[in-house]
Amino acid sequence: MTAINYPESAPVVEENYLNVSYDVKSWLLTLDHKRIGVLYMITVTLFFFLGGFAAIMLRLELATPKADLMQTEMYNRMFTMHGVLMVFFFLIPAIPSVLGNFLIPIMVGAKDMAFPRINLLSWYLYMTGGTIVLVSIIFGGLDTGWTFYTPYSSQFAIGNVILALVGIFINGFGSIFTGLNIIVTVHKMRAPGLTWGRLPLFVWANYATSLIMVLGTPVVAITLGLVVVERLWGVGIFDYRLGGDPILFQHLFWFYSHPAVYIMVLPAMGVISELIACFSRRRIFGYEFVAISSLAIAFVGFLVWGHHMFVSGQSIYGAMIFSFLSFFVAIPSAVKVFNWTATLYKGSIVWSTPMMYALGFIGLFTVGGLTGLFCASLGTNIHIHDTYFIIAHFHYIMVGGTIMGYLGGIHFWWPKITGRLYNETAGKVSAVIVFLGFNLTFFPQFILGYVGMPRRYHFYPEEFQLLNVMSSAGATILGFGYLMPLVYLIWSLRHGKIAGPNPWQATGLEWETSSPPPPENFLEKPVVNHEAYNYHEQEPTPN
Amino acid sequence: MDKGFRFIPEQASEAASQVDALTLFLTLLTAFFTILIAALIIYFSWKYRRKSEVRPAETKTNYTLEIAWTVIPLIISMVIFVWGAKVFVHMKRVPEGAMEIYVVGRQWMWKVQHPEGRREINEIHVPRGRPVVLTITSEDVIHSVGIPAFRFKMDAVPGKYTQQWFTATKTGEYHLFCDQYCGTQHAGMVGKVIVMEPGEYEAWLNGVKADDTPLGSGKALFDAYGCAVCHSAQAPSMSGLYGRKERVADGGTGKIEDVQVNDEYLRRSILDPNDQLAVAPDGKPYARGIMPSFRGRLTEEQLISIIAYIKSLKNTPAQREVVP
Amino acid sequence: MSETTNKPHADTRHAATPEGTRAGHEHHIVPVRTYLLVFSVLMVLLIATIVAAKVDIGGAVGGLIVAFTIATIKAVFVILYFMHVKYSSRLTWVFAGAAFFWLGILFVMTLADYLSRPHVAPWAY
Amino acid sequence: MTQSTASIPDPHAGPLHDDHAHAGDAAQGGHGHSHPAHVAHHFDDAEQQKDAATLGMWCFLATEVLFFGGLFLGYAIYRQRYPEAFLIGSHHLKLTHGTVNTFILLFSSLTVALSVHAAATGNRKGIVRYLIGTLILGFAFLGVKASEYYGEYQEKLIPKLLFELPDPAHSEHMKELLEHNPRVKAAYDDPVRRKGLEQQLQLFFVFYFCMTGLHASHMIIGIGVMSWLTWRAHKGHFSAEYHTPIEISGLYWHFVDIVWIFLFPMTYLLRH
Repeated sequence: MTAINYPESAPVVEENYLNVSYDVKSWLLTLDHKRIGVLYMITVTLFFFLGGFAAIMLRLELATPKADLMQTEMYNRMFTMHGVLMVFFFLIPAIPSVLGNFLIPIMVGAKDMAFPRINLLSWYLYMTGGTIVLVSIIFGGLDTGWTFYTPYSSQFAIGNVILALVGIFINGFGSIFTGLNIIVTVHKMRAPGLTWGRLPLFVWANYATSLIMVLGTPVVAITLGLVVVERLWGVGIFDYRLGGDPILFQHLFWFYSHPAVYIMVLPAMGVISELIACFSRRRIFGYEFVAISSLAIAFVGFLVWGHHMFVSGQSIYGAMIFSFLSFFVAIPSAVKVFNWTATLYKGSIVWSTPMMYALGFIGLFTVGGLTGLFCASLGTNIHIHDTYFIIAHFHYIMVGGTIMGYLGGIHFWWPKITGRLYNETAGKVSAVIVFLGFNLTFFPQFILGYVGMPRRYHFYPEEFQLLNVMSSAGATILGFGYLMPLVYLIWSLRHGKIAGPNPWQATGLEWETSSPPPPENFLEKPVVNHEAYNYHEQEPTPN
Repeated sequence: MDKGFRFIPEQASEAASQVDALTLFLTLLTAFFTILIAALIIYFSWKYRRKSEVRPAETKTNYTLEIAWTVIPLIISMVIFVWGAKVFVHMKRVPEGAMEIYVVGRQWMWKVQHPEGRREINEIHVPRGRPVVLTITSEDVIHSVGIPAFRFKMDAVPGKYTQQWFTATKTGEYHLFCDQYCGTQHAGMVGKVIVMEPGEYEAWLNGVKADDTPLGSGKALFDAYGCAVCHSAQAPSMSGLYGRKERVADGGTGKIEDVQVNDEYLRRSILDPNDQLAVAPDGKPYARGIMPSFRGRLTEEQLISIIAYIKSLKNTPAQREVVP
Repeated sequence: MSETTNKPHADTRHAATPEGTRAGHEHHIVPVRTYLLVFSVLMVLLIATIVAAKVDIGGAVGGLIVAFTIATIKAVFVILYFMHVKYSSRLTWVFAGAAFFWLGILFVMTLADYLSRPHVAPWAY
Repeated sequence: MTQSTASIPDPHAGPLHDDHAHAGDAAQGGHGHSHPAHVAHHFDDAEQQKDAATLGMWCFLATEVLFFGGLFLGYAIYRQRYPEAFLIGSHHLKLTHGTVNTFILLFSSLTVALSVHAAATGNRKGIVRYLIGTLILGFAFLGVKASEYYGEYQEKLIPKLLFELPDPAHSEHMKELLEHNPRVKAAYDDPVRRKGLEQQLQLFFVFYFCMTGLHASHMIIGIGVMSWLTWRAHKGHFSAEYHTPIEISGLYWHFVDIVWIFLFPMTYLLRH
């Protein structure tokens, strides 16, 4: 192998994607994937804090067993708002649309996504959907829960159900187009020499995610469309009184919404693979296995949705099949965790802010994944179904997994996106606060669920109070932990140190261009002639 | 009900210990792997912390390891699958001669009917030591019968019957929850499962123990039937109602008139709630069919007690109002 | 936009490509004769399916199998020839196949529940 | 920088090297090629642009398959559950209209295929001629569909809004079905089950209108796209080298045809 010299500083580039133009129009009509990624970053942050506000209100209310902070209708609207905003408008677009959009074309050495106009359209669909949902919330909201179970959502619920469903429907197409764009970009836009075996694992993970987006989202779109039709037209597609079947909705809904969990967590896994490799200064252990396990999760994830329906009156045989297949998601997930851990072995490890998020992710994802076994196993599923155990489990995956991954990724690529370094101490402190706050919030919920507290309860028996108080206390800490990065990252935009092209001495094409990158990403078309993560070829770097 | 803090709910059914055994196994497994991974992460990141003179080792694919940590989790998860499926099948296969109790969910109460015809609301009395199968359905949206102490849960799906069985092993009172979100008062759709000795259960089936005073038993009935769940948010409040003039709409013609709230009115409203519908503050009558008829479910004595209790309710400002 | 290249010179360049090879990125032009042939096959199949629907072939199940077999053949002809999949890269085959494979997952797994459920529908009658 | 190093033999250039036409020309790199006007700036060449567009369209069609798939699944489950009512439903659809429409759509697929052929051979007049043919056929399809909907409105088969269970005294189809199918007759003769039939038949028509309506909306979008292409072809925007829009819009049109190829037997032809 040829020795590779990583320059201390890349040639100074005067023009970058941020300073080519400043007017509003050049942002709102931009076709540059980097700018679209930044637009997404701003808007998902907005939705995250709106959803987070709802979460804090819920936790405050649940600090006491009685209904005292708000009325029950309000509480129900609040948890629906929390679920809808977080799932559809933060977790699903967070990593693919922000980091994926910004990084994938650069990582594959392309000038842009394959379809820049469709990319912009995705953001507008997302914003249209989001605005419609916000309007539906401002004008009274809805209380169906983000799962929209029929016949409650189609016949009984009052509130702006139709409006919210239309918003989610439109947003769904934004998600589909993002997925389509990523797939085509990865297939067709790779730089010379960049074979599949050399792709960064972040690209692999987002590719797998995009397959789910393209193949799953249309099913939930048509399903929610049918709920709209039923509400508008008064026909009985899911209404038993008119011959419909409410369980059919659950099948169609979970066909997408279970794989949607992998839409959320797979890209985070991709981020973690990048961070672990960079801050251990080693090629990721078992690269092929980590790459293929992403595709395996995406595929097997489509075969397991029935475990959301073990107590719904599904047939026993159906339940058996779905339970059996559910365990097969555990295998590729376990493979990833073991490979990440093995990467640390004999590495050269730095506890930087992104690395702290990454290591936190591994721990929390391990707990989240293993508690998934309780949900996949028929015997235990019955007892914990629809209790706080489930809440705790999926928050370990979605918050402990996706949000840790997202924050880790934002901290890792922030210098690339903005050209500035943030305050490392502040970053580390907030990572620790997030980790501790998270565990205090959600660990008690495992016990709470096992002793029987059902989800979506506004008031509850007194004996559950202690655990709820712990959880609420944790939530305030967690909320604080999430606000900190908002502050110091924004502060860094003006006051942070200039990052230079490669502040982490990382490998990957995105680090071979300037920070922020030029409008077309590279001044010269890159050619790749080595595998990803060739850290062992670097000269040892001082701490 | 034990109000203390606990890690697992009481084991009050025959299935509970089976579920808990599997849970214990899974918990130990989770703890083992979590601690293993955490320990490795901490150890590695201390042992291999960055030192400027050390070059990290080149990564080589180790197929033995990869295969090992693919196959071992596979074996473990198949063990869990078989174990879980066994427990599940046991919970689903209703034994011969199980006593059948019907449970009907509706927004927001449980209506229960015993084989001998006795009905109750938000309470399920069951004998200890005898298999009981609950046949469950719903009148409106999907609910879910959840009894944590029995590790029991089954959805109440409108338009179809679902079944699951249990054998209670310990006398006492246990929580009955609605576990599937069903609308505004979902959290209020709770009740009790009361496990009695078989002899007591027989006696209970045959009669009701009256409380000492009409007022006391009236309050007890008002609570037990969950009246307050609706009559605080979705339906007119009972506070200060007695003796007032109330605006009502005729259930058939919709004609609106004012009536004096007296014993007779209250009695009619409990027995045939849909004949006259109270008018909400926004000028529209409350919806038909929300409140079930209590005809045949309350004895005359019980009716008198409830009316006595409603009479006693003075106007208190603590009542919540309906959200427009 | 270029407005000069409207002469059918491309025809001669590609006409020699043997039919049925997966030409990859080499562009392939299907002769008009093939299209007409495929269209006549589709017409025959259309008549066949109408005729089959008029007569009772093995009741509901038989009728279903016949109707869907014919429909599938029609769809395959459209996909292979009109949509040029026959002459396309392996990647196109994979994506065209994946769509139907995933549709299969949706159907098979859902029906696995429905068809193994003893269905008493009290609301039905 | 790695870009500057010479190309070394690629150990992974084996089977993984499937679809990427450019990985081989590593030595070339840079911006050495000419950029024709129709190639967007972020593509290397026309070939890559065309490949990307085609793959993008196939991805979109995969999405569409599952979009319709959800509806088809619902229809299949209710058809299996309520065979009598759905049989009545199928018999009340207008087979002649359906057959004519199938013919129209298959024919339009041929004209689209021929327009792509004309484009590939640089025959501008041919493109315009065949696309106009396609448009005429598309409108014909929608016309037939509309007249069918109108017929269903007249027969009071619009669920919820205007619906009556067909009466054998007025409906030939119903009379015939009751004579020949004892299961339908048994269901119809029982007053309680007849009430059920009425609801289930509405369910049939809900799905019928949703599926054909969604299909028709795809037709309308297709007609819009084809009109735009006709105009562009007329302006001479396409050539033998560049006609990707016609090709990928053709893929879409064929897909809409395929949906109908399945919709037709599902709804009209299951008559036993």
